[in-house]
Amino acid sequence: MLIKPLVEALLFVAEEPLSLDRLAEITEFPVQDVRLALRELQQEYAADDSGLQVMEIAKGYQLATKPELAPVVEKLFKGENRYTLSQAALETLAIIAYRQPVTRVDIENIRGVKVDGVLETLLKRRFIRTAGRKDAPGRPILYSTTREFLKYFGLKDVSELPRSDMDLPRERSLFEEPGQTITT
Amino acid sequence: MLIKPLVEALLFVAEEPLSLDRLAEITEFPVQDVRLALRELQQEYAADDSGLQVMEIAKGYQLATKPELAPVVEKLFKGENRYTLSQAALETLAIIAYRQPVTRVDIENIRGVKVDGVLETLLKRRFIRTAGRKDAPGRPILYSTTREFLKYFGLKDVSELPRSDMDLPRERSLFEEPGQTITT
Amino acid sequence: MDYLVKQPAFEGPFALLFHLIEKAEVDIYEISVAEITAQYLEYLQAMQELNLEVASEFLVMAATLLKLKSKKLLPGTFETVDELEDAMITIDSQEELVQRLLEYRHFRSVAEELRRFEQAQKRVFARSLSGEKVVIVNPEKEMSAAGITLPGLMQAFAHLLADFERQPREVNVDEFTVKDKMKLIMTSLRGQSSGIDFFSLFPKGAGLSEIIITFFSLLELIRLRKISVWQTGPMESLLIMRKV
Repeated sequence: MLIKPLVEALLFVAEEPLSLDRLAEITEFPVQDVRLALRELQQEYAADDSGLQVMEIAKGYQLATKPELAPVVEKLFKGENRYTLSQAALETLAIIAYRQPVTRVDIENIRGVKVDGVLETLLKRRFIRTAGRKDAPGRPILYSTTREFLKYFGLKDVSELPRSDMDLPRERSLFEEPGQTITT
Repeated sequence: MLIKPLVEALLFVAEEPLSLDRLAEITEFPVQDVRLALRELQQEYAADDSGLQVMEIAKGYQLATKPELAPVVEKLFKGENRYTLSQAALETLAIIAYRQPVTRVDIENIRGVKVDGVLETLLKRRFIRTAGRKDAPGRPILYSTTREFLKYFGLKDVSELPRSDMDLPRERSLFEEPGQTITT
Repeated sequence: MDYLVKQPAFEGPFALLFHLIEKAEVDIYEISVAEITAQYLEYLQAMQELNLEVASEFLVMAATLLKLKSKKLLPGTFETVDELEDAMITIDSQEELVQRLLEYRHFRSVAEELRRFEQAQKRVFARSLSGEKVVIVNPEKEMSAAGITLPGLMQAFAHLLADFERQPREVNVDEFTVKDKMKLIMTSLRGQSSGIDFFSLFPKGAGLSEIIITFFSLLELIRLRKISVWQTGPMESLLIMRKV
């Protein structure tokens, strides 16, 4: 078997970048030959009439599409709306993610600013949802993050996440005003 | 933007085989141009010094590695269970592919054995799907093959399966109970 | 300990019949019901002697064959109510048996063809996007992060928080913003071509808010493809790298 087609096929199917050593190991070709094949592939794909490129990334090589084609290629994935969240929204989300369920007042105590508007946006964007009411004076609404939130950050499988480990015991909150108790 | 690199990039990123129409829609190029680009790509990749190929599969086009490289490419997937289907599954699929839409009883009549378990597995694996109910006593569920079925076997279309004289027209079936009408 | 071999040698009665006919080298059209019945029963008996589980379908077929055989011997006397009527195999004549066998043979050959397709397709690999691969390279906004294993990242984060639990607490005024942290991370990555360790981004004694903000800054930087996160193995440490 020729080395270049092998390297091409391997870069194509690999789930992650492949290092020179790994490529040499799998193909059973000397590292120099692999390096040469990679260089050839890199040059070939660099041509304008190719839509792909050989990327060097994290000490490995990987096939990927050319950046200038992104506007069209992305259309394949249309519907996956990806816009950037505002700074305020991010910080609010961070607090909700690790403190959920959490009240608006709790969030405002941490961020030091009003968050009504941000919460509304996040609710509309379905990054957060209401999660009942807190057993405290005024019975304030509690907020939690959603699946949509996980998707946005590419956190694919909720169940895989070490949720419980990350949740700090709520009574040890550092962000509450002294004397304010949290009973959820 | 040029059409060929675009098509190449799209085939590369797509999770499913892409049809001519879909490619034309996304690239906003006429179908003829897309077809030409596909043919060029097919020829280029067919060269011995390329490790990939443009496959025509499940009514669409897809990039894949060349079969002769399998012994090496497989090494990347070592340990992964590349299962093969059982004889029972294959026979059942063969019947569904030819006779679709078809009921469980029809399949059991041909195979002479119960197929509940096999059907369940095939449904789970998405090789078959339910396709309504037959207009007959008990209104039994009808089954058809899916795109996933075509993809698994590398078929463009069900019609690619070997035709044979033995494929009796459904209305001439000798094996139905008398009085049972088949209206599909 | 005795056990039943669950897997019969034949998928079903037709498969067995088919095998017997092939072995006898007779044309399906010219089978002798008497002969094939005898062989069939012989085989079933052998199966039972070997303690193999004989599925009911095989027995139904045996009964059907016996019925056909008797019909031949005593024509016209077997048109009575048939106790096998509800069974899967209802075959009333040799002609029908032949048709059933032909039909079965056809699908058997299609199944063989499918097996060939399956084997051919097994030698061909398409990309599966299950992993976190670089799909589209777009400096502006990216589809997915490269190389990162998010569960791994989350795990690392969980460790951080666990460590934090063990450390003496210190109330920290919330002076970090995601924006600042993002800038800070990018600065510390400058010139570090081989990346920096995930944990080094979280200074000892950092407050909870700083940890959380830092983590979120990382997530956002990954999402914006300013950085990538690498893990060489499931239990290895995470490397943060600036993207070029």
